[in-house]
Amino acid sequence: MTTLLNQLPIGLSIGAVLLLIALGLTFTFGQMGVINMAHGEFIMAGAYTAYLLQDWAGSQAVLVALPVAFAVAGALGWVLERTAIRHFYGRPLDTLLLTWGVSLVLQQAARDIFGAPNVQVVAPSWLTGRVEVLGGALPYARLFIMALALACVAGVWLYLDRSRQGRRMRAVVQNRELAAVSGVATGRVDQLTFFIGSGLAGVAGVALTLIGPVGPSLGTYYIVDAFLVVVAGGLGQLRGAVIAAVALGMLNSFAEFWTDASLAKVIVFAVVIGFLQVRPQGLFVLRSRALT
Amino acid sequence: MSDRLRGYALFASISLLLLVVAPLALPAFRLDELAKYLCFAIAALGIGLAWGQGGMLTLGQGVFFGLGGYAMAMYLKLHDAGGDLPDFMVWSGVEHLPALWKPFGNVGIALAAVVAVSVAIAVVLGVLVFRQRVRGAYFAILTQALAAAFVILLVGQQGLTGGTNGLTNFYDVFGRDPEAEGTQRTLYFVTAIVLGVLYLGARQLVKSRFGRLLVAVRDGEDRVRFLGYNPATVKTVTFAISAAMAGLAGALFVPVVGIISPSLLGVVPSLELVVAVAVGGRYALAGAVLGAVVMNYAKTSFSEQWAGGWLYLEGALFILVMTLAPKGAVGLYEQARDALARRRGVPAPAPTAPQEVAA
Amino acid sequence: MRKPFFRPLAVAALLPAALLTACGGESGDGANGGSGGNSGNTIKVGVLHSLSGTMAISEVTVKNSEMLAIEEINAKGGVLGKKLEAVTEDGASDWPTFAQKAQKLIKKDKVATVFGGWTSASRKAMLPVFERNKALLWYPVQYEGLESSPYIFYTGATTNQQIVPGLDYLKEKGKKKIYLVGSDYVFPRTANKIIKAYAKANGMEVLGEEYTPLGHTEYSTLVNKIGEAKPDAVFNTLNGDSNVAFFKQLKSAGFDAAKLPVMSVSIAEEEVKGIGVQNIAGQPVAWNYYQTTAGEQNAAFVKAFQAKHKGAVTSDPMEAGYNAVHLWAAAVTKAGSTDVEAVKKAAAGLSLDLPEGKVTIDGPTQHVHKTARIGVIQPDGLIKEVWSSKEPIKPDPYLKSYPWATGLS
Amino acid sequence: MSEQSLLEIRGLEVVFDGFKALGGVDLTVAAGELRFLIGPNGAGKTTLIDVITGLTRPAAGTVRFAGTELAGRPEHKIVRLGIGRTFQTSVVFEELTVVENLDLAAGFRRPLPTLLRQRRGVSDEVAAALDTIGLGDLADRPAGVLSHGQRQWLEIGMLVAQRPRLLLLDEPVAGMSGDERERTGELLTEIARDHTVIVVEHDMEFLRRYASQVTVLHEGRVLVEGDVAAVQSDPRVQEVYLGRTREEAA
Repeated sequence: MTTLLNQLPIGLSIGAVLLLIALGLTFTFGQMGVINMAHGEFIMAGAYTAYLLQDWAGSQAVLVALPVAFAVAGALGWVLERTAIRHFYGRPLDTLLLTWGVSLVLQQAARDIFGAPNVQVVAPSWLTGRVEVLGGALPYARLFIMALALACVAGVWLYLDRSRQGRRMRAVVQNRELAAVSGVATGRVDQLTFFIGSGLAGVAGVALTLIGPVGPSLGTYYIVDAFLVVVAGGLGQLRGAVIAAVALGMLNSFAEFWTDASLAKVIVFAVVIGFLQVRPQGLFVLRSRALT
Repeated sequence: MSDRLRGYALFASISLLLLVVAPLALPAFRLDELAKYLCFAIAALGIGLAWGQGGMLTLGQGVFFGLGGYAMAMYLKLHDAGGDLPDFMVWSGVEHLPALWKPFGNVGIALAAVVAVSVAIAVVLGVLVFRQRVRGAYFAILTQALAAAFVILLVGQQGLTGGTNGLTNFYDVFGRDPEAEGTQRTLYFVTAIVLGVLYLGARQLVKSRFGRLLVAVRDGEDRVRFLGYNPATVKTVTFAISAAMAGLAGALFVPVVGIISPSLLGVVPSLELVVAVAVGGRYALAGAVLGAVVMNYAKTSFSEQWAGGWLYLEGALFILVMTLAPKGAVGLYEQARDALARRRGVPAPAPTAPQEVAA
Repeated sequence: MRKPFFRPLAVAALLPAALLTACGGESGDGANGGSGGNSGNTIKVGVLHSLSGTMAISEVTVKNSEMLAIEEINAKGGVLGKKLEAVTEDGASDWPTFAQKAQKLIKKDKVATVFGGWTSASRKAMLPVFERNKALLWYPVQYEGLESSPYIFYTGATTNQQIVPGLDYLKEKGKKKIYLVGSDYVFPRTANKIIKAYAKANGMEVLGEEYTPLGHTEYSTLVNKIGEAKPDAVFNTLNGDSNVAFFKQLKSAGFDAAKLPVMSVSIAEEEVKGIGVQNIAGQPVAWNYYQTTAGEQNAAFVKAFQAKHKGAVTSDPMEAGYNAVHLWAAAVTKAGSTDVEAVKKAAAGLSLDLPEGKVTIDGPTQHVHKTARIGVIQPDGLIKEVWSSKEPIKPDPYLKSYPWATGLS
Repeated sequence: MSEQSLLEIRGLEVVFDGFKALGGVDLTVAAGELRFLIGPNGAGKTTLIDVITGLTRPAAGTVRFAGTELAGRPEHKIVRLGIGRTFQTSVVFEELTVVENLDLAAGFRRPLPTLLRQRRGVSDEVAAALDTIGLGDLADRPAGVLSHGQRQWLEIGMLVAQRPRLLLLDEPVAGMSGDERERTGELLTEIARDHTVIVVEHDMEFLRRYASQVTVLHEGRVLVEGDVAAVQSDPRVQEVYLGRTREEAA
């Protein structure tokens, strides 16, 4: 029974990982309708940033890397937006395929730059302990990821809700033409949106170095899960993403506890399909009268 | 009408090329490779129908390819085993033939299952998602997740499916040795003919009223409802047809290549099929066929020269096609043709610019 | 107005057909010449590994060591007075591709033999190709046994040379309760069947058996399950990147080598770097060779390899690939021909001094006699031998000489 | 209930996120009638049409068409019962030719095998519709090349080709030039001869010329109902419109 209880914090921590990897995606998807398949490779870029910073920052690289990775991945995203994606607005399926091409190139580039084998990122010593929760061990690394996920959500929320830039961003989401007419530079808003969404992927990448492999294939391990969260959460809704991530994390944790890891993945997929039967547009939907 | 005559003449000459010239000119082993590409072309044809014509971006076509392939492979395995357990079950510790396998001992049932199972799954999925008006990006992501889940399921049920190894080592393909050159030649002909027949069928479908309706659904699904049609039905039927094509492709692939395994069915192979269709030209069925053959040929020959480079090339090619020529090679060809016609002073036919339905 | 459907199709079919025709002309092979790669002044040999895709990480290193062996042989004048010419092909981490490339090597390039493969799946895919064409494959990686193809030589360990010694070691250390963790594919499942039979016969208890999909990275639930079961040791057959996630998460949950030994059979020197030495130091692994293995042959091998690949480590599969090339060359020399049947005959009982020590080919099974070695991962990332079987163990892929294993195959 | 009433709406309520778009609408349309639906922005005109055609679910009330309850039926089944509509922004299939658009609209009554065959020639109802809307010259051109007015006519033609018993037109002359309005008005009169039609319209000039029976909606309720003259002289209507646009209330 104690073990079963211990699945609760584990479910939360899986949810935090899911949230972290899906947050940037839900941001760009929701704000711009862009499905970025290269999101996984931006995560990878964040992880490699932490790896490179070790030479300079030593064992505190993870902490130092958070803002740097945000900037690095954000810059990558910005370049992608400027060079390609901006020609694709209103064609979400085409961006999906385009960014998949980008992800292939980035993966191979990582292989050529850093080599095919995984590299290691040493966690700072203050992240190596654990606390006892409900009779089980919850590593500090996991707590750190949860805190980071919370901080990112809070940051995004504050930004969208409280800053002027954020309000502009929401205006563009709700009515691009009207916003443009009202003097919002939509092009600049798009750049900024993509920068932030990709930057969040970089932050996720740094966090993932604490629990997973750091290698050229890193992105591919997370991308499908991230998409499931976005789909279940609803089109780019922050609330939806948070709830969906935690719910899927819990589901994953308990399903795996009672069955096994393979079956748990299949169960999660089945539940998402079933859920879309009830709520075809995910948890939260923006209402619209437009006839597509 | 001359266009039409010329069309038939071209189809006939291509048939000649594939059925007479290629078998004479190519060594057996290259012919076998071409047969493999043609299998992918059959699956790509289905994608061309579902995506190009119907607007359903299916990123899980590998699932149906796999269902067809496994149905065929299960029959071949049981046939080889001749009443005993297939070899992989022995080393997976399975003692009795699982109930799921039993019907596949019968060649008729197995061949029917190649199409029927794919169609059944596509119909169930189609009814579930299309009725709920799940579409666009949501549909794409769902089918992708389906491919991921399917592979995990296949790999996890090793005693039933052979796990990551898949099913391989067939000794007898309908009374012939699969490695013999004669068999490979026959298989090539069968594949080429199936592709030709399916192409003609798909083309007929596209030209029919149903095909027009499909394009209408792609460009304005909600509007179609107000014409008295249920778009969910139209989409489900089309999705099922494309699934059946993928199933057939998988079933042919098994004797041609001699193996079916989960590595052929996952997220990446499914996406690669879509890439091929996009590069060839998604709005024309011939573009799908062209793309599948050329991309797979390029992949093979490239990996013989510069292994890591293929990913760069595939990625870069794809980025270029999506940005500069979203209609693919066929689109470029049409552009060139129209430009040429303009220079000659002949008025070009009205431009047809399909627009994607926003999700 | 009718849209000309057929014209694009013409392009569709003409282009590849033309390309293929061009290729056909270049190879110029009609009937099977049967020269066995032995033509002109060189002997062609195939090297078929994944150079791209997920398996490239591991397989490229094996390819490199095989190329080193080929160079060494050429430097000494080649075989039968002819230089070896390697034809390298990419299996692309995709099993059907392995089958097709094998076919290409045999039929188009007419190689004398092929060195290649890593995963069991790639071997299973290639097996029918080699058997039907009566060609030779040298497979250099430890595997799950239960196979003995007349056209494959297995230079890696079979189960009784790696898994069983690993269990012997755990038993010797008094680890009675074990937990099994593996990736969800053939090798771990077969290995665990053997482990369970062994445990039953040796008074050990298997507390749990868990599989995770290949590429799985979320191990907190599994670690929780292990924590609950409280085993004395874990037997780990995870593959590839999953090992990194598993050891990181195991360590951060407080399980280190002192608290919970994890015996791994798929982690060699190459993998330790990616996992992070601090996460895995002190853990035992079971192999037949380490970079630190004593002996002149090995010192020379490591030196030669590192001269070509700076900072690289050598590992068991690499050494087995290196061995494969030398064993084949010795068999050809002995047979005086590259003819497959002659080479097979000459190879039976052939013995050679190689980096891991004396290696003898067992004629009936076409596996090799190998010394089992248990090593412990050191803080510098290398592996130190702490236990060995002293003598080379006779390969027994079907475990026929182990009473407890009856009924396994 | 009168014998010839085709559409009967009783106590219809629609709520969007707490906002009451329709608050208890009653409406009866007799067979053969040409009814105009007017009202200021946000009065609920389009919402009412959306409910009839199944696009929006009502919170309460009934919508009966020839004795059949419509609420809860999917859109395409309502169309099959004989109700057709157009949209404010015309949606025709740009990839398809004019004839193909019309043929598609006429098609849902055809048996399945016909659907799988290629179209040969032009069927009677399509020819008739093409004739009605006067786009015969453009029959084989893709609909994408049509002008705004032509698209609206094509939509009306598609509606006619459906052979519905009730037509719902949502602002058919919005954005049209004077000539185009004229042409649309004639089209409307012609169609109204043998169909029951409900028109949502803003344009008062158009209303005066072509309307007979008018229903005025205001803030989700029926304000006034009657013939054109009576409605125009009603002080409540003048108040509603005066508060907004001078010229429209003139």
